[in-house]
Amino acid sequence: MSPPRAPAPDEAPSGSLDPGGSRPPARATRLALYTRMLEMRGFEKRAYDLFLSGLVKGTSHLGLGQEAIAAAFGTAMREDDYTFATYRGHNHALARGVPMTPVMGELMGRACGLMAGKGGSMHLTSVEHHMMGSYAIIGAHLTIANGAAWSAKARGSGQVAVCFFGDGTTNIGAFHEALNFAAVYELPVVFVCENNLWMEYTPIASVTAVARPAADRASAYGLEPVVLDGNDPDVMHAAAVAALGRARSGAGPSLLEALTYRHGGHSRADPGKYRSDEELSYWLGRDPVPAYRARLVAEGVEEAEIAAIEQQVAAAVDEATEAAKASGPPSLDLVEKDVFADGGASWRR
Amino acid sequence: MSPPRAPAPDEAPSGSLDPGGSRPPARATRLALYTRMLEMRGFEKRAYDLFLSGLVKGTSHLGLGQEAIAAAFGTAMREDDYTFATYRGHNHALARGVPMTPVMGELMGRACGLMAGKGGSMHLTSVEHHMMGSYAIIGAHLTIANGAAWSAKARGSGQVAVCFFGDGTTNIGAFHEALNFAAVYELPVVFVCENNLWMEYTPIASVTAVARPAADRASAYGLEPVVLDGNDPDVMHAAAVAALGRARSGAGPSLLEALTYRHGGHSRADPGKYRSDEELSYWLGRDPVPAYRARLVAEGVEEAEIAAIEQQVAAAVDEATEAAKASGPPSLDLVEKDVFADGGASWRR
Amino acid sequence: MAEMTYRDAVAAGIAQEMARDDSVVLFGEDVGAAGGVFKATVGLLEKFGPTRVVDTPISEQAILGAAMGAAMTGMRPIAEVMFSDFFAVCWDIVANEIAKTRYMTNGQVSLPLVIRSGNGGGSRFGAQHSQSIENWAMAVPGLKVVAPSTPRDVIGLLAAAVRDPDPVLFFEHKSLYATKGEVGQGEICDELGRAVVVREGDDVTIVALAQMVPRALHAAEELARDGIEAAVVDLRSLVPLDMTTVAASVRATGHLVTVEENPRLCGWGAELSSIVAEELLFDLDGPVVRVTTPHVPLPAADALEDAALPSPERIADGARRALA
Amino acid sequence: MAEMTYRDAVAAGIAQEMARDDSVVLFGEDVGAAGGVFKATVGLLEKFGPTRVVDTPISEQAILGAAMGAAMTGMRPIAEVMFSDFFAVCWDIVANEIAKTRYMTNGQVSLPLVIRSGNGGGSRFGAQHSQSIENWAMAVPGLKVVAPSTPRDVIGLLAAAVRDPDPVLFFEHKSLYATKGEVGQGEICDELGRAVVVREGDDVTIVALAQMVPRALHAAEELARDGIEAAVVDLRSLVPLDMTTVAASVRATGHLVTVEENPRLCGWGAELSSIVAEELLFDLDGPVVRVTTPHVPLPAADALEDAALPSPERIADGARRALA
Ligand SMILES: Cc1ncc(C[n+]2csc(CCOP(=O)(O)OP(=O)(O)O)c2C)c(N)n1
Ligand SMILES: Cc1ncc(C[n+]2csc(CCOP(=O)(O)OP(=O)(O)O)c2C)c(N)n1
Ligand SMILES: [Mg+2]
Ligand SMILES: [Mg+2]
Repeated sequence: MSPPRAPAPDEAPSGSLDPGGSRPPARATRLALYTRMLEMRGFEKRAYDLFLSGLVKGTSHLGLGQEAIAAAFGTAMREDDYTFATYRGHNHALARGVPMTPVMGELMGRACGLMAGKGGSMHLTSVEHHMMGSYAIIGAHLTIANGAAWSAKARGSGQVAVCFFGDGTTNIGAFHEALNFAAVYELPVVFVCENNLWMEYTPIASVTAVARPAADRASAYGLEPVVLDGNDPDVMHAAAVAALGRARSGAGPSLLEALTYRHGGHSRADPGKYRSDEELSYWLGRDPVPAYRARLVAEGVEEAEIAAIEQQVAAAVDEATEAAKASGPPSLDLVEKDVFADGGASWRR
Repeated sequence: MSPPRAPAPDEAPSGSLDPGGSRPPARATRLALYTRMLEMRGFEKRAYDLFLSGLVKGTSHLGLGQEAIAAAFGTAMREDDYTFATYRGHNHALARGVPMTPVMGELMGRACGLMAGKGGSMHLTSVEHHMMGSYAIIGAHLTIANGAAWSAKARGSGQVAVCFFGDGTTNIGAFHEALNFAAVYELPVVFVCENNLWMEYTPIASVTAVARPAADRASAYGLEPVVLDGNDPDVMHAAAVAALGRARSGAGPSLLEALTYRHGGHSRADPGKYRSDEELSYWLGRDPVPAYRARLVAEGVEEAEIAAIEQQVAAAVDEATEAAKASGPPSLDLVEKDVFADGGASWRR
Repeated sequence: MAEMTYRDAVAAGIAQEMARDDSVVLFGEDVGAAGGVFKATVGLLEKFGPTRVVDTPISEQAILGAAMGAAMTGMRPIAEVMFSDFFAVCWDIVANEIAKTRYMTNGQVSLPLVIRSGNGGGSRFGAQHSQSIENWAMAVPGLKVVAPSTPRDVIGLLAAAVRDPDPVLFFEHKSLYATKGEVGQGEICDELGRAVVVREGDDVTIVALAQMVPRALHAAEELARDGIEAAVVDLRSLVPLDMTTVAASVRATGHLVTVEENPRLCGWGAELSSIVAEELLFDLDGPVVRVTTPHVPLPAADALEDAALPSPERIADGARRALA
Repeated sequence: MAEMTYRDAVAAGIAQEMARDDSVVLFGEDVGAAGGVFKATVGLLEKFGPTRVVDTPISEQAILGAAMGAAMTGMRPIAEVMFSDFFAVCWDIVANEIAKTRYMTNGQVSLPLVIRSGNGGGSRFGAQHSQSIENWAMAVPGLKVVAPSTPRDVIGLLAAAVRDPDPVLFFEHKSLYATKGEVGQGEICDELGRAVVVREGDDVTIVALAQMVPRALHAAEELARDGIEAAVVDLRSLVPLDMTTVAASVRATGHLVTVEENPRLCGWGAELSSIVAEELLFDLDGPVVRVTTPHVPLPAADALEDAALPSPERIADGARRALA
């Protein structure tokens, strides 16, 4: 019955820990990180516009502001590593190389959609890209990621499963079961908590017994507590490399808590007015995209090179938008397709 | 995929912590503790015999060897404090003063049963004694105990809810949700993990990421880790007094891990052969009932006084057995009674 | 009489009961400061304060367990499960604990509690945020199951649910939140288990629930244009089930159509149909037709979702088949 | 041919499939070293080793989530949920994830997995360890639902379930574990969705499942003494549902009785009855009678439990009512 308490912005960086050391990633990696972030940013801004203009139906949960985390993992993962994400998973799908058009098409419920409109914005899956799904009910996908890791271990494939989730997810039962399970069987899985300080409209601090919802639980599973600056692509990349390496070497799971912030509301047209101006402006000042651009420039990348990337990404977003708009509605016979492996929905003979 | 590892017996006392200080309880309390333990022991041995002779049907889960914990709480709790227990809950019911006859009758499925046979051995409930139920599916009752504590707090009644559960229960989702919830709302609830080293037939150590399944999770909820010698009634009584006082004073929940051992199998006629002779004999040597008797004698209680208690308890067990045997089967119309508050089972008009 | 949305009726109904009875408390995710994700609990925190209107962590088992423990010790909690799909994460508390406890304790324990939840499709939210799970609840002995179709019924049935000594699952239909209807002045409280004949008709009986009620009424209008007069029954609650009203109508018309939003298998329409096939077989003049969502998860895209849910056209077709 | 218990048939069926296909793994609570709490997996750990037969923590969500994740990445897991009542603690994984994933991903993801569970009453275990929840499963699109009644069928249907590309819930009846039956030599593998007419009869069709099959056969003997010849159909699977076999029998007899162990509302018998009332109404010569456990949680005491579950006598009475 304690009142909700929004964490003061300056709590965010404290306690941070950089397990990857401070050596910056190579230049190509950095450009890849920046490109990925730009793609996400451009894509999601467009998705928001399309939502406002009624072309994206239903709901959509944007990761604007949180791009560094998905970009870092997308860049650090092996091509056949598995991704498991949440309803806030556009970034994570794009980070694995899922093309923009089918993702945009899925948001718009078009025939060209990644799942032909059957899944929707909250359920992006592209097995081809080892994007094993985004999941809309809190908690389940942590246990499912374990299964992929189990299978990778049993098959000796060297694959790692990476599972992204929010701060609010740390209070649901499945979180606990999944973390213990992963630790007991030493599964090659990396759990990444994107702590954006808020659940839907309630601050995580008001409903959590500890200050760091993920890291302060790590020791309950024999794991190291790790808190990271989730808005720093270099920090996140180093952490990703370290955790993936640990998993691949057989040393078992990791639990990373990446501090970040969503610029917009929880979903759809939520203006996010429950956050203080002070908090919002603090975090807008830590926007990973312009900050990383500035870092690249400061460290010698040519403006022209950056501008070229920016143009290319903007063109890709436009192209995906037009392609998705041009696509028709899915064929109605899909309603009764693919419930079962025989391609249909028949439950009787 | 690590192999099961039974904890070495001498791991048990290590790390113990006595939050209640070392002052022994008063003489009357000690006699009460001994009496309670004897009642439980006598009752459950009889229940086992009745099971073997076919009079107890279905299943039953004995707490032989674990009596000190329930006895300590039963003695330390206020009359209106709430108890929540598991299927292994005969001891906890008796500890609250639920008479033996209805409990025995319930095990035997007789009309005189505590719930007239509708619940069975795993669901002992006596609201009159604030025994709010024993629960047979792992995890749920921790969340339910929170609700009673919530209500006590809202009503300002000063009551505390005490919730007993096993080591295996610490790996289920509801455990995590309940502990966080209790801590966030500072509920007057005491969670007591009876760590008897085994789940059904699998050692807890083989499927748990930490050595102390409850205590090593405490910090995940901002709570103090507490490990206790669950076979020492004095230690347990002091811990109970401390935790109940803490809850009653508004300081919130506690999580206690009491190390103990079940002498018999998990349930029914399970001979418990999966345990090593060495482990079993170590723990039989730490049987709380004869040990506490010896302590009482050593500290000056007369043999005669003890013998009188023993006779009295033995007589009570005999009496309950005969009374339950004499009771007939429940009336068959109970099958369609009390699904709803109108006393019936009707779902239509 | 005043016009009110279904959404506002939820808050009004809760407020009515919280004002009447101090033991009524509300808790759930985002129900307080935010006024609920569907804005159905706006103003309650301000009115009743943070000890009676409580924002919780994302811990549905803990929420419903707390509701149960509070109900068994003297309170009358209203707990929210945000989307009814999430009942799956706390089904143990609902189906194994809350539903069975009065029975298992031989009547010792009462659980006067309400679990409210946003139910049903039509919002393009996809398969995990659109389900109609009233049949899950109906299948479990010990639960009462209510699903209003109008703002007035939201208040009347919610009040009845709160005052009921048994656990009630209260399904608010997400696609009805924005709909409006007349609501009378003063306290409103209904009785659970009374169906309402919302349209009279002699030719065929159409039984519906929640969002399917307005669709059934549309279908009835379409049928009327062909000279078929359909009676439309709004069940309002599945447990208790008002078979008296349904049976009277079926006896009069000789034809029954049930309209379910849930996927086909083991829905409440099957239950109704089986009762009729057992008790009223010789009153029937034609097959009992069930109109349901096909037995599929709900797709997200608007075109697909619209094709999956029973439409007025499909309901009318069902009635024609029943009469054929 | 050899005699084998239903219990041993489970282990034999799993062993047959694990020997055939390396991607088949088994995990669950106490399934390994202890051979299962019902002793239905004895010997498998010894035969296939601890990487393929794995004892887990008490974490049903983690167990089934792991099964799902493993199935989507190339394995064929068999997971155990010890008592079917415990499906309630992991229902989200089953109903929201496993069941819906192929559909939501537009067919991208296959989930070839089996979840075995001890189901049903008769053991005096009380309301939380005795449920028959096959209707919970049947109500969720995307799941196949199997429940064998004989040792031979345990092997044949388990093999079919393991080889099936879709998720299968495999309900073993606790009260049948100790029963014996003839089992042929060599590999056994059935097809899912084939009901079997286990007794021929022209007067009335009795459809049953699992433990209710032997009880229905007893009832049929009792009826035969009165000159009533009942056909008894063992459904064997609810999804796929073999309506072809049921309908053929109903057309021949004109009378249908369904025998369900689950509590009454929304059971599979209602589904069957509603199909008949919609498609075969004019083949019926009498009411469709459903014999079920009343809509109550199961009581623990032997006398009460026996009174609650459908007995041969109640089944025979049901048949008489259908014929009256
Ligand atoms: C079991 C369950 N409960 C509630 C919800 C509704 N819900 C969707 S997102 C959300 C907040 C999640 O917060 P967090 O985990 O921090 O992720 P974020 O949205 O901030 O990325 C909630 C409560 C849900 N999807 N599943
Ligand atoms: C959700 C759930 N899973 C599995 C079981 C079966 N089961 C009953 S008791 C038990 C072992 C519990 O171990 P622990 O918590 O240590 O308690 P103990 O029996 O040792 O007192 C198991 C697995 C159950 N009752 N509920
Ligand atoms: Mg968040
Ligand atoms: Mg134990």
